[in-house]
Amino acid sequence: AENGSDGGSGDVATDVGVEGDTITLGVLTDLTGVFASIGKDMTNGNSLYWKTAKVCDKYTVKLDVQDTQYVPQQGVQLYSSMKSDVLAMQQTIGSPINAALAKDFVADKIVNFPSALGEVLTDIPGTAVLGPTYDVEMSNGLDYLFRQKMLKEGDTVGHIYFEGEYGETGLEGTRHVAKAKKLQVVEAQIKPTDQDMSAQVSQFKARGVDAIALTVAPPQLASVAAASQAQGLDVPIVSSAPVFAPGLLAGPTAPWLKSHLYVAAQTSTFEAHPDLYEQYTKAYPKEKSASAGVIFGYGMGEVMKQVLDAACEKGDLTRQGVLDAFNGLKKIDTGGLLVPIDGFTLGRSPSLYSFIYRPADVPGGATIVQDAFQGQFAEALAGS
Amino acid sequence: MALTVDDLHVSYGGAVRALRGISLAVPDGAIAAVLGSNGAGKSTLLRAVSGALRSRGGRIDRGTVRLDDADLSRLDPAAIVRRGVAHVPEGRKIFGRLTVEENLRAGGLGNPSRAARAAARERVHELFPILAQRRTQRGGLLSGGEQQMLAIGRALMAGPRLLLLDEPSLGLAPKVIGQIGEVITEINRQGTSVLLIEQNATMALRVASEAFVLDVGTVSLSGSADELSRNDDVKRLYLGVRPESTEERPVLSRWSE
Amino acid sequence: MSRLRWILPAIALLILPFYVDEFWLRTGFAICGAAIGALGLNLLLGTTGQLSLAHSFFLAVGAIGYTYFADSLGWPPALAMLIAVGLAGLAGLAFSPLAARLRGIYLGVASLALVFGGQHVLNSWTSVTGGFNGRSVPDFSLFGFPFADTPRVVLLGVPFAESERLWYLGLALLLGAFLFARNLVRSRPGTALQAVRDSEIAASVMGVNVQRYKAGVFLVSSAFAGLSGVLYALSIGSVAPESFGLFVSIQYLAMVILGGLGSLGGAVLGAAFVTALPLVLQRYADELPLVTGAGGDGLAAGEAARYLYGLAIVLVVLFQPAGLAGLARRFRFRTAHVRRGTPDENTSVDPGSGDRGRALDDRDRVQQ
Amino acid sequence: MIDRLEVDDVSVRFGAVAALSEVSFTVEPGTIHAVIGPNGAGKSTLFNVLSGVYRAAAGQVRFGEVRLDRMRPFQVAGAGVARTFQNIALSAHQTVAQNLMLGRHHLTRTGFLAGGLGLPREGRERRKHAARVAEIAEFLELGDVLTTPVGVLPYGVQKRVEAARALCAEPRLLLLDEPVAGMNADETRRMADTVRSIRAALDITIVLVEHDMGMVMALADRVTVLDFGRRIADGTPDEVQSDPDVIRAYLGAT
Amino acid sequence: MTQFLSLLLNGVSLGAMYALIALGFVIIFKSSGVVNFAHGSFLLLGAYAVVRLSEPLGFWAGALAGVALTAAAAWLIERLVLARLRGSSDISLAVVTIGIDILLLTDLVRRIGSDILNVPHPWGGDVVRLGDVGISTNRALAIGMAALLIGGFFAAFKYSSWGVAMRAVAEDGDTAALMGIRQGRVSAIAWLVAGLLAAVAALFLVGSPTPGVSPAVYTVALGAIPAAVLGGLDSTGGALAGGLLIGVAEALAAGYQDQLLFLGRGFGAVVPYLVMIVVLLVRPSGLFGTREMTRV
Ligand SMILES: Nc1ncnc2c1ncn2[C@@H]1O[C@H](COP(=O)(O)OP(=O)(O)OP(=O)(O)O)[C@@H](O)[C@H]1O
Ligand SMILES: Nc1ncnc2c1ncn2[C@@H]1O[C@H](COP(=O)(O)OP(=O)(O)OP(=O)(O)O)[C@@H](O)[C@H]1O
Ligand SMILES: [Mg+2]
Ligand SMILES: [Mg+2]
Repeated sequence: AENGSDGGSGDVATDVGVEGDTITLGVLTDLTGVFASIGKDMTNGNSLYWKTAKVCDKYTVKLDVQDTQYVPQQGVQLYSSMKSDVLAMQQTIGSPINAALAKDFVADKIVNFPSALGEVLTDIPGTAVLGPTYDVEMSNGLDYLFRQKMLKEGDTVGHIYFEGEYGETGLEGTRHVAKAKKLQVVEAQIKPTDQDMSAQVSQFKARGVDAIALTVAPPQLASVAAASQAQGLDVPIVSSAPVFAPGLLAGPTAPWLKSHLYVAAQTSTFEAHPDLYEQYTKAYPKEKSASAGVIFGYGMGEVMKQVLDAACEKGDLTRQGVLDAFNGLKKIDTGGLLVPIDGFTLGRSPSLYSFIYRPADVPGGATIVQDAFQGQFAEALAGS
Repeated sequence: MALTVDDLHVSYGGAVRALRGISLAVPDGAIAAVLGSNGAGKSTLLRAVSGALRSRGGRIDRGTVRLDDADLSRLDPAAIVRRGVAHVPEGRKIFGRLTVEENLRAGGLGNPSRAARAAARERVHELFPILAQRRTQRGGLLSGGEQQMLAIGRALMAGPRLLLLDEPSLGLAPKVIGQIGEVITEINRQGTSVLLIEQNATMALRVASEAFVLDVGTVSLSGSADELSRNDDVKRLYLGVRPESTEERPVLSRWSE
Repeated sequence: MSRLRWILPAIALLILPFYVDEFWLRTGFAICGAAIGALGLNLLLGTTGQLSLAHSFFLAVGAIGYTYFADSLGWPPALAMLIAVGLAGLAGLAFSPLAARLRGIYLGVASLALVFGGQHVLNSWTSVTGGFNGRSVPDFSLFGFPFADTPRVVLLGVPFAESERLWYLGLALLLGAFLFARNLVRSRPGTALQAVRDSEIAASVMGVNVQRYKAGVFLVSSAFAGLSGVLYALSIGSVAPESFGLFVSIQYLAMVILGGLGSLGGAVLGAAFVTALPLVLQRYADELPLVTGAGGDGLAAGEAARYLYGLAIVLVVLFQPAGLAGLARRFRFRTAHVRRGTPDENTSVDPGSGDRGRALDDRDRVQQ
Repeated sequence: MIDRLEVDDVSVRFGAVAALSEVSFTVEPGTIHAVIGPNGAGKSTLFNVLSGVYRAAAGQVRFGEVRLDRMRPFQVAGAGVARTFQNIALSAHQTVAQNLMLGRHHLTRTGFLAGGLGLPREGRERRKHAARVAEIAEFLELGDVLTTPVGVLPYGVQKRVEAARALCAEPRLLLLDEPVAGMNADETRRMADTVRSIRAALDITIVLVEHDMGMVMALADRVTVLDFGRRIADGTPDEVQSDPDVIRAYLGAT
Repeated sequence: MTQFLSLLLNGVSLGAMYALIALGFVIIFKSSGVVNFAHGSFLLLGAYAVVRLSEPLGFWAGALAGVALTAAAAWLIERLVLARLRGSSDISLAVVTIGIDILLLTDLVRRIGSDILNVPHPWGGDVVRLGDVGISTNRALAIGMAALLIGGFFAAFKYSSWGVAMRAVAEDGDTAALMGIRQGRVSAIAWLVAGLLAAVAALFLVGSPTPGVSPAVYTVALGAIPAAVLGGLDSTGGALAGGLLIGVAEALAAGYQDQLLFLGRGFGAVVPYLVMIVVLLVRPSGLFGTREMTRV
């Protein structure tokens, strides 16, 4: 079904995924599986962005959204059925699915935005991690604690992390900082389905940790807070972005979180972008708590637009053209939605920056305490 | 209690016609024996009375089963038990994982009177002392005959007014068969009507007052037990009084590779 | 006439690549793979009465084994496939002593340990499995002919790319597996296995070495699972331990039950149903009533598939214990009678009839 | 040449229950030997020991040169011993023919590989044995029901299928546990004829557990009587029948 | 030492909830021979119902109504599905519960969506201190509740005929019916009770220190399966012992994770299954289960 004919008008070359004034982008997300909550928010963010934005002031973008349920087989199947219709992938959720599709993406010259900041993803040509990888992010979070004198050389840090790419990349960040600052690290690996962190917190308490680092998900954060409170472990908690969800502020651990949690993130907050918040709540009145996933999804749209605009300006909206434009992109600014992104080099973290925010009773549930900054360990961790 | 079965037709799975118009009556206080060859429909008859038919894929197509004035054909087994009918099913069907004691307790669950249950247990232990000895043994580990005793004992625990017995002598030693005969007579004396299926026709016809012979789903002979024991066919088929066997039988050759 | 019944569908399957697009071919290949696994589970569960939820583990051994041998060790893919299948079989064999000790539902639950323990081991053993992210699977090739998009081959105007090639591979392997399973069930070992299912003591008294036959059937069943795993790996192009969780075992169980316990044709039908349902629903969500495409407010396709398939399991067990195979048989039985012009006077010989099955269940218990 | 069966001082216990205590007797080649005794006397337990299902705590069982008490059940079958079960143990969903084919398990060789691949020799073997199965079925008047699932057959017929399956193993020693339970007098007589003609035609040894004394008296060459796991008598049918111990424990005053 | 005590206490409280769930499992198995794979969904249903009903009714009435609703749902499932499958094989029965589980779980996950729903426990995040060791009030209450319910059922089994009736029905419902035991009623009550136990467990399970209702609550039942099995599927005492054993083992494995690193990271998750396998190898019917014996 592939053909090289010119689908559009004017002197812009096109091949797959452009019909007249419409560009089709693929979204392989998780709407009903284990990562449904984040998948839904990001997809909403994507859709919200492309509702108004146009490429080259001309092309409207249509999203072909398919639900993989976070099952690789489904992802592969669904990609095979959409690949002859899409120009690029606006979103692909999950390291396993990205890994499974990497070969096809390369062969099909696809520009792809994964939903996560895993380190391995930076090794796939055309695939763009939009922010610092999780290790860099965690090191920035710890750096912040040092700056605020909540942590000092020789201290002990307890790190709870998910098995898998996300958690383990985050742990690498902590280990790196530990080496540089002679920290002791108490590591605890868990599964996403583990909900009760009492045992891990007991262990931390016994080892006298001075701070807790988390690369897990919101339920585990809530449990860590509850258990810390129960066992009287009064130390700061630093986490990467996916750990926090504004819904937590409705729960019994809200006070503890507000006084103990620091989130290092690649996205800004709704508080800093009130118009986006308004736009979102108007478009999706039924979604109760808007997470940072929405901002990230919106930011992904913005970066994609910059890629497509660049390609369009060169008069080449073919897949190859888009890929070239993508590779040429440097110093990406998303108007403060996302941290500054340097560009995409294979094997290197695309950004060294993080925001630090804390839970608060504001729209979106978070307030920025430190604007995007580059921590002292970031460069060393970023890779080649 | 009088049991009346009238023009009863029963089929299994809508296909196998097991009973084809059976009529018989067990008067109040009587012991009725039913004889018949394998597959004649004897067990089916008892199932139709106790309501156990449905769970085995059988159905009453036509006819009625009445206990005094009540129509049983529409009741479920538990309801029928509560009307005083106890059924010792074919093949013992004791609860193999329950102990002997628990099997007996299960039998008494439909019996509301505590005193009656205690008395019944007393009698069962008296009748079958082995059951008292094996009280805590798992039912499934009993010998075949012991299991049969347990099955009968379990039914007695319910203190029934109509007792349906499906081949109670199956696998029992001759001496015990004699005792079973006595037990049946005695139970009957205390006011329980009995419908008895037996292959051991000698015993059955001794204790019964009336008797029926089933043949492929119909009643082929009926009358008082004495009458039937004098009938030639009955003698030949069920009492083992045999003429010399004359029929040609196939012969088996020896197997060689 | 009965031969005709086979030839027409066979031809249809063979010329499929000339008429349908890649999505369907890939789905077809996935079905072939799943069906092989379902056949294996059916031998274990349907024929021998051993409830195992460890099927996904054996799948993992096949899939990851193939990837490791063909990729890390660089063996020829066909050899890697063979050895991976053998390895899965051996894994099953190693599990069988435990299986011989446990009965019924205890075995089922104990086999869960293999799933969770296996996942733990595979996740930790990153040098072989690639850990949580898994690793990508090398393309298959047979005698130097690659099952990939390159080199390009065009046949009768249709590009003969990876999906087309894999389709034939899947079809051939499924046919082989099916015939093997069918022969096995019909021959002496099959009789022995069925006897083991019905009464181990009776079987052993009749001369069956129960331990050995259990070990044998575990070996065969897991080897089937292993092959299924290899095909799974090929169809996705990447394997990760995460893909072989408990839910996969449950899906295989569902295939076997939906298809009809003990029926090999049924296992294939069940596999087709369970594998294709979510994919097709997702793909055609927009055209289906009630189901909305991704992101809509209604029932998401993934959810619809799960509802349907939960419902199908319940309904089949309730109303059609003989499964899809029973339905097919009933249909064939009826049409056969119509064609021959005989009224079906003895429906009683229809072995697929649910009532008869139920009546037998009772009898079974009488004899225990 | 058929072998002598020697049961020597065999004991079996289940917890507190002594199911068999020091039981000894000998079965002469080619005879029909009955084992009788009250319920729970240990008759089926004895069969279970003979067929390897239970392990004797003490004592020996010799069948010719081989020690049956040291074998597992499937090895006992290989040694030429077949039995029936008191409580029918057939595969209810399988046809009669399939059940009988199981009897031939130890006479056939096809393994997983040969069976799965459908090698020609598998087919040859199957056809040859199917013919013999049909012959045996005919002999036990099961010819009409060969393709019927066993589960729907009446009890008495199932008992015959049990016997046929044991015969299909071409045993040199046949153990029958209550073969006529649940049969009426006429059916019992026919079964007795059958047993007699098996012995005549095949020249094998038969051990029989039965409560139907008519059948025992008419068939058995010799009778062993058990009570509470002990041998209380052993002799010809007439001797045993008039033994006061046997009358007291088993026959009752008739 | 403090750490050990703290882990132990934590393990016991977790084990108490496992025991409640396992007990439901066992009761269903005893009464209908069904291994109920839908038990995880009952748990989730209980949690969800309590949260939703607490919104309009307040906590106490909401909790009561939620537990009642779950029990009723379990009862209904027995009536609608399992009652029609009397006499089917164990495997069909287990599989049908898998089907039910998929249905219930899909529906609940859809309803719960991406939010974490909080149960408005009056005791919220309160903490009970025993010397150096702290435990959330919620967990302390759970231990008490489990002791109460399990003790109650123990007595019920021992002193009433209910236990006998249940086991008779499970083994052979048709014959039990001939004893006047209404098999429908016995197993329906068993399901009702199991639903109730699951909901009570869920009520505490979603409180501090666990974060509220999310689909992951479901997986706790996966830990209760080995608990029920290693105790012995048909033993109420076994459910208690199995639950506690698994709870404590899990807490210790998680708490001493860094000393157990040679077993691989995240080893805690497989501990319940490992314990189960070891027990089953020694005792194939669990610690207190009736040994499966056959004779011919
Ligand atoms: N569950 C069933 N399903 C189908 N057919 C059945 C079923 N039960 C019995 N039958 C058939 O019904 C007929 C009558 O069977 P029934 O068991 O009543 O005979 P019976 O007189 O009790 O025989 P027996 O002396 O062997 O116990 C037989 O032909 C039998 O095959
Ligand atoms: N596996 C076992 N576990 C415990 N006790 C057993 C077991 N097998 C048999 N018994 C006991 O051993 C004794 C002998 O049983 P057996 O079955 O040999 O008796 P039998 O002589 O065949 O009796 P019947 O004529 O009633 O069949 C019985 O009391 C029985 O309860
Ligand atoms: Mg009968
Ligand atoms: Mg016996």
